[in-house]
Amino acid sequence: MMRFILRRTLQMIPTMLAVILIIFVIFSVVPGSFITSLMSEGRNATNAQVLSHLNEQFGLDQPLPVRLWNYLSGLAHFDLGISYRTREPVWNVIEPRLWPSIKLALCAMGFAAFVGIPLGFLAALKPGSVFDSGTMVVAVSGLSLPEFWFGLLLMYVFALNLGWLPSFGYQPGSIRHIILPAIALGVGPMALLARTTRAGVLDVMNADFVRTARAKGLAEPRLVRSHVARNVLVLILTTMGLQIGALMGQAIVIEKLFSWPGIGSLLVDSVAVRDIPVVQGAVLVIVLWFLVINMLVDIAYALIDPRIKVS
Amino acid sequence: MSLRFNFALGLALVVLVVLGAVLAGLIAPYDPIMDADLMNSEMPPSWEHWMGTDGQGRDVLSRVLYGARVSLTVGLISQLINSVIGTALGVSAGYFGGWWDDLVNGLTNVMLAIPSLVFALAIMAVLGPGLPSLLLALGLTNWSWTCRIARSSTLSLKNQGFVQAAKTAGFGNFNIMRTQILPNILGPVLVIATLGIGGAVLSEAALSFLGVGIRPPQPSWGNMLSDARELIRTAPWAAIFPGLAIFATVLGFNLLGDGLRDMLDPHMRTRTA
Amino acid sequence: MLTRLSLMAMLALGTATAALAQDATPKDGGTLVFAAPYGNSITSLDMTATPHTQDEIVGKALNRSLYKWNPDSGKPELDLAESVEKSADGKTYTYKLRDATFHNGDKLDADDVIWSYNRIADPKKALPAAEQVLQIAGVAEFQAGTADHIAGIKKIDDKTVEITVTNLADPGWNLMSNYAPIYSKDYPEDQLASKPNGLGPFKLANYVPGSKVELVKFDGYYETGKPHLAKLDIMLMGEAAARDVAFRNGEIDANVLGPVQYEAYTQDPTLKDQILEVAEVYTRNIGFNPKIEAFKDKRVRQAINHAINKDVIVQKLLKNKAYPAVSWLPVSSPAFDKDAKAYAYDPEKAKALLKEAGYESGLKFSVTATDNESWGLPIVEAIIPMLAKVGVEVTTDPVDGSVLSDKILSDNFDGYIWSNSSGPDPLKYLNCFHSATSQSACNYVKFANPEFDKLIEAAGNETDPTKQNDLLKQANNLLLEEAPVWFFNYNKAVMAYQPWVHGLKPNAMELAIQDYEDIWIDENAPATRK
Amino acid sequence: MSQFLPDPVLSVRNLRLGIGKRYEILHGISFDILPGETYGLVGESGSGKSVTGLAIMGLLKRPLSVTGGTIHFQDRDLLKMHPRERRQLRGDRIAMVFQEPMTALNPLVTIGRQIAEMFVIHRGMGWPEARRKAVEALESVRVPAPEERAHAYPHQLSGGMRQRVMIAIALACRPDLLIADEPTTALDVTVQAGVLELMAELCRAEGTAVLLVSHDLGVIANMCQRVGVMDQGRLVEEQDTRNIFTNPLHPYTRGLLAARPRLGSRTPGQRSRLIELDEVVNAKDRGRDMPTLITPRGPQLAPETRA
Repeated sequence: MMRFILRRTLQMIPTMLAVILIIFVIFSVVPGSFITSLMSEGRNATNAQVLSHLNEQFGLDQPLPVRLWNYLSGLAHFDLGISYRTREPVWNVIEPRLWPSIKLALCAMGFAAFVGIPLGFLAALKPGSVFDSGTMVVAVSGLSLPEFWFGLLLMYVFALNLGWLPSFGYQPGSIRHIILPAIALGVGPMALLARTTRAGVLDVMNADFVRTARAKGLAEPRLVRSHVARNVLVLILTTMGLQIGALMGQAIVIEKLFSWPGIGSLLVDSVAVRDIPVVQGAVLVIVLWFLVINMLVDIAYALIDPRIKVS
Repeated sequence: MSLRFNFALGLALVVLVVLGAVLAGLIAPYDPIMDADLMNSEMPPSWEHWMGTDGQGRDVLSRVLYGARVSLTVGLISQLINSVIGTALGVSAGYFGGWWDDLVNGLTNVMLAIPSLVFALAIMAVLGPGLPSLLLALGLTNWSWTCRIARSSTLSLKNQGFVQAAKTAGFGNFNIMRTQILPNILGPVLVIATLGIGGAVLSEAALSFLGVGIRPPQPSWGNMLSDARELIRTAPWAAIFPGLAIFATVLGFNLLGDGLRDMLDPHMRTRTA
Repeated sequence: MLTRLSLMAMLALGTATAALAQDATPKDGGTLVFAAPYGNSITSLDMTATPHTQDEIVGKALNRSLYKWNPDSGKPELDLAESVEKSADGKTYTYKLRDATFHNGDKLDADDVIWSYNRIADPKKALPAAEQVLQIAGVAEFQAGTADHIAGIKKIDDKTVEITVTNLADPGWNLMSNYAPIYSKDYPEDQLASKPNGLGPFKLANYVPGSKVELVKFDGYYETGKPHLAKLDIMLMGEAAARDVAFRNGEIDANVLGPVQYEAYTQDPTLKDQILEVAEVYTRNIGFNPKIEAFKDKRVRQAINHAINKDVIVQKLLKNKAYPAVSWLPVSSPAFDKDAKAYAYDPEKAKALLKEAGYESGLKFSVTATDNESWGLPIVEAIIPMLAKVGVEVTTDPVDGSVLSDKILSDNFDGYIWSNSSGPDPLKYLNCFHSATSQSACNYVKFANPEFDKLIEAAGNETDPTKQNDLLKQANNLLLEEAPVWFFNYNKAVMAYQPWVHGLKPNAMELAIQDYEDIWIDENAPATRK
Repeated sequence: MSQFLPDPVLSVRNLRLGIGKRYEILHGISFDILPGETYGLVGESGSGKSVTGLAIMGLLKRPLSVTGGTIHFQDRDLLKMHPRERRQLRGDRIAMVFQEPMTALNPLVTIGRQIAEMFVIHRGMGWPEARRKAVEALESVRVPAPEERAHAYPHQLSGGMRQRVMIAIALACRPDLLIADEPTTALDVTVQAGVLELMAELCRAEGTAVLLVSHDLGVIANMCQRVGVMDQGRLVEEQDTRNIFTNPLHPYTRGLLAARPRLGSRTPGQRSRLIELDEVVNAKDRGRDMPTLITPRGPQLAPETRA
């Protein structure tokens, strides 16, 4: 197991390097710079001397390959560089955003699993029925809503009209604050999970070993519990893993709408002011999260499915 | 027989949207850009304006119809690009194997790891808003699933009799890929592309919300919705109708894709759901 | 993103509404939840490292500067100094510092002032705030590297500091800036961005980057009896629609309004009495680049001004949260000519002018614009059909804020729509159109008119205020005639507040920046604020 | 002759299966299985032999269902039983071995537990005890090192071993009837004989009747006392095993026999019964063209055997 984790961790390195390179290249040709963003408000002219000093200080006057090399050699020492914007180490900028982001991703996934999986199960019990068809339309509808639209709708209904929940903001330790953004973010994965669960249950219910279990005389609840559920779990684990892994990056719109201090909104803000080191750092964190979650999913696979060996 | 209704519903929605887009020039009562009457902005639905007017005094119905063109273009073209890239890379990787396969595999993993919205946002930042950049941003960032499926299908097809036979018969590699392998993977690719169209339409809306979508004043559902988000209380129709259009279109393509998948290969369900 | 709002309030246009009653006695205690509307984050808690209004909203609570802006009088006044003496030549100022305490307990002395200004000007630190101290003698040398400190600041004794400036202008205009606060010289510099140590009425309790800044009353604040509030929460909320919900839901106490909400709130009987309005010193305009052949012709520029119905745009798109512009200087400017007539909406005349200039059969240009609702894409969208009617085809070039300034400063545009400072000092802002002013400074349209140059130069040398004002009026009217830009509007800043909030002021410089120490909440506030 | 014969364990009468009322798959078949007897059901794939087995088990999948006839097990009509009662019979009194040993076992559960489950649900044992019994059961199907193998997962076993596990599961509760649906078809030829012998031996020892469904006449010849030949949803011929090789009556049976190499005459049947289906003799062609010729015979058998 340790060897597996080590090997997978090493495998992440080329992926991360490729991500770094891609982001680096994209943002080396992007129009506008951190320097011009200082004047974007059309309000405070910034002294030309200051601008040239800034350029020097951030090494922006150096040629591209040198900048890439400097970045990579810093990274080798776990140094993500200095944020142009806040002038702090990039990690100090990213770190406070990490937990809110993870919390939102997990809660959204929790909602998705809590609603999506039972929905898929129920639909699969009577395949082809009106209930099945209806459940699937509802589930697919969840995939068909523009996020910010749905988020705004939730705000209006649950915060303003009903007054049940706060409409925005982040409160460490508060469950009430996370409900609306988590639902808005989780509705897509919810639909995917419902779909996968339904398909998985149908597939498993048709499997030969379930017929065997029936032939053994197992009552339906026991059958589902000890022979169907685990096998379905294997099937939906992939979907769940991919979704949790991707949620951190998908949360951009929701985070902006609900003023949620996650990595996604940091990323958008940093792109807007061309704070490239933070953009790099944030993308790396998002990618790393994806890769780590996928590794965890693979480990979970190995724990559930004896056919898969981690080494 | 299962879910036949859902497929029919999906097909109907898609046909409706396609008709709207194709016939926009004929049936739209107003010009979506030039017929702007600021004095009559934010008017509720009436006989003159079935879906009311927006903040600029333009006819919402006409803009929704013309917006269908943009949204469908975005959806179809970007998925076409994705499918071509994904299929070409996937098939060649599966067929040739070796270092090329490793490279494509690595690239696919990278593309999967970077969330497509983040990637699209970066590309839009470079190219600036507008239809061509949007097509590229969404077309270059979503091919990894197609590539994976194409690759694994090619791997399993490669060693089957008919491909081996074609090889012994002296067919060129390209010919074999084109005539023996490609037809066999078009089904799954089509399903992924269909489901992807809905995703692209939603991405357009999300990018518009983030301020990097279609270049105004060209109507797209995304920027209509984004522009109208503050009018929700005062002129809800300006936001509801483009929202419904997005919803119906994405729902339509998703149901259509689900149905296609069930028809083509029921076992794909668990692989691509 | 909302509009930057700022202004001088010398004229009565932007006055507090009646709800800001003066009679009630302030009550102490309670929490104010304030929304910072210009984004979902702030740049830094060190105000010298940022040029953004969003940060200033926090900085105003944390720090104090040598001067402060008085929103009532519309003038800078002393803040950290009790008194000042001006030398005979009008260039040397001697400040007697007041007794003030930093959040960490340090006492303010002359060395703190000297250290702070030297730090701001230090070229190695490259702080955007350097702009604010340029007037001080010796800063230029320090910046150029020929001196190792600012020669123009001297310590007389612990409580007395002497500052020499390079011109006759009142240094208060610059040194009141919230970006140029006084810090303690003994406080570790690397802590400033995360654990600020200021002289302001509130100290930092908790900062959640990307979400909020929680501040608590600083007991050692120099003004006795202030601040009234026990706690001040500043929420970072860039999305106007979300802010609207939060305000209506009572989750935030004050909300800067966009045009749509302005209209909605003024029509809502429960909200309309809690609105604060102020006129602004910003001119929104579309600048024409003379690089485009057609824009070299005055008639084309005038034609465009005639072809657009700006009144209806202001009324319908901006919901009257702005005043249609006449010329460059805003109505609140002393050099504004009340008899000047704005370009009338007259498509026929526009057509005739275009025909005269030889552009009757088509002229095409693009407008570089951000997505700002009051001076961005929606405005360009509205003028497209109007200009199409006179045969001018306009396309949009949507950009980020950082790209907008980049494109303008590098002369890479046909036209741009922007919002630019046009006050309070008319000479300073008209000077932007002097041919000697570079494009990267503020002559974005490379305006060059000998007659205008003469007027501005004459005004600069005129010591009689009335005569100077007269020259400036003439210059402003000449700009109107020459139409180097499409004059669009002067904005109005609007803030809504909950009925239990008192002490907000119609700050014309920037409505979102309030003197928090004066704000208090009454007993009707909900339990969450007590 | 009736007093020579014990009551049948299983008695199928005029069984009809279909999708709804319109598509019929079994057109009414009848046969009996006596206690301890091994009865073979032979036919091509699609002839309806497997669904017959599933119908007896009550494991038909929608949209397939029984549309007519009766299935009596030890004098009780299975089709009229309460589902719960029928479920309790399943695995306990009637067991089944399936064709696909690769997929018929749950890949995520140890084989020990899959066997032990039988004792837990039908004998009410606790897991520890059931597990011990499972090891015994593994031993009885001659799985080497049963203690260790009980902890193995299906994928760790060979096909033959897996089928032995299936047999252990099926015979765990010493059922009265075992339905074996092509139990060795998917196995390597070299292990087929071993698995079949094991099954025969265990059933003989316990007196378990077997319904052996197969397309392989060789297997049938080796195992069964009596054979029913199925074609297109009909039982076209029923014979003593010995006779069917020497004197096939139905042309389809002859076709089946001709289609495979003749094996030796090792036919271990003790009792012999000939039911002559005269219509079949006259038949010139296979089933579909003359359904009436065959079907009426089935039900007529009932009084004969019962009497």
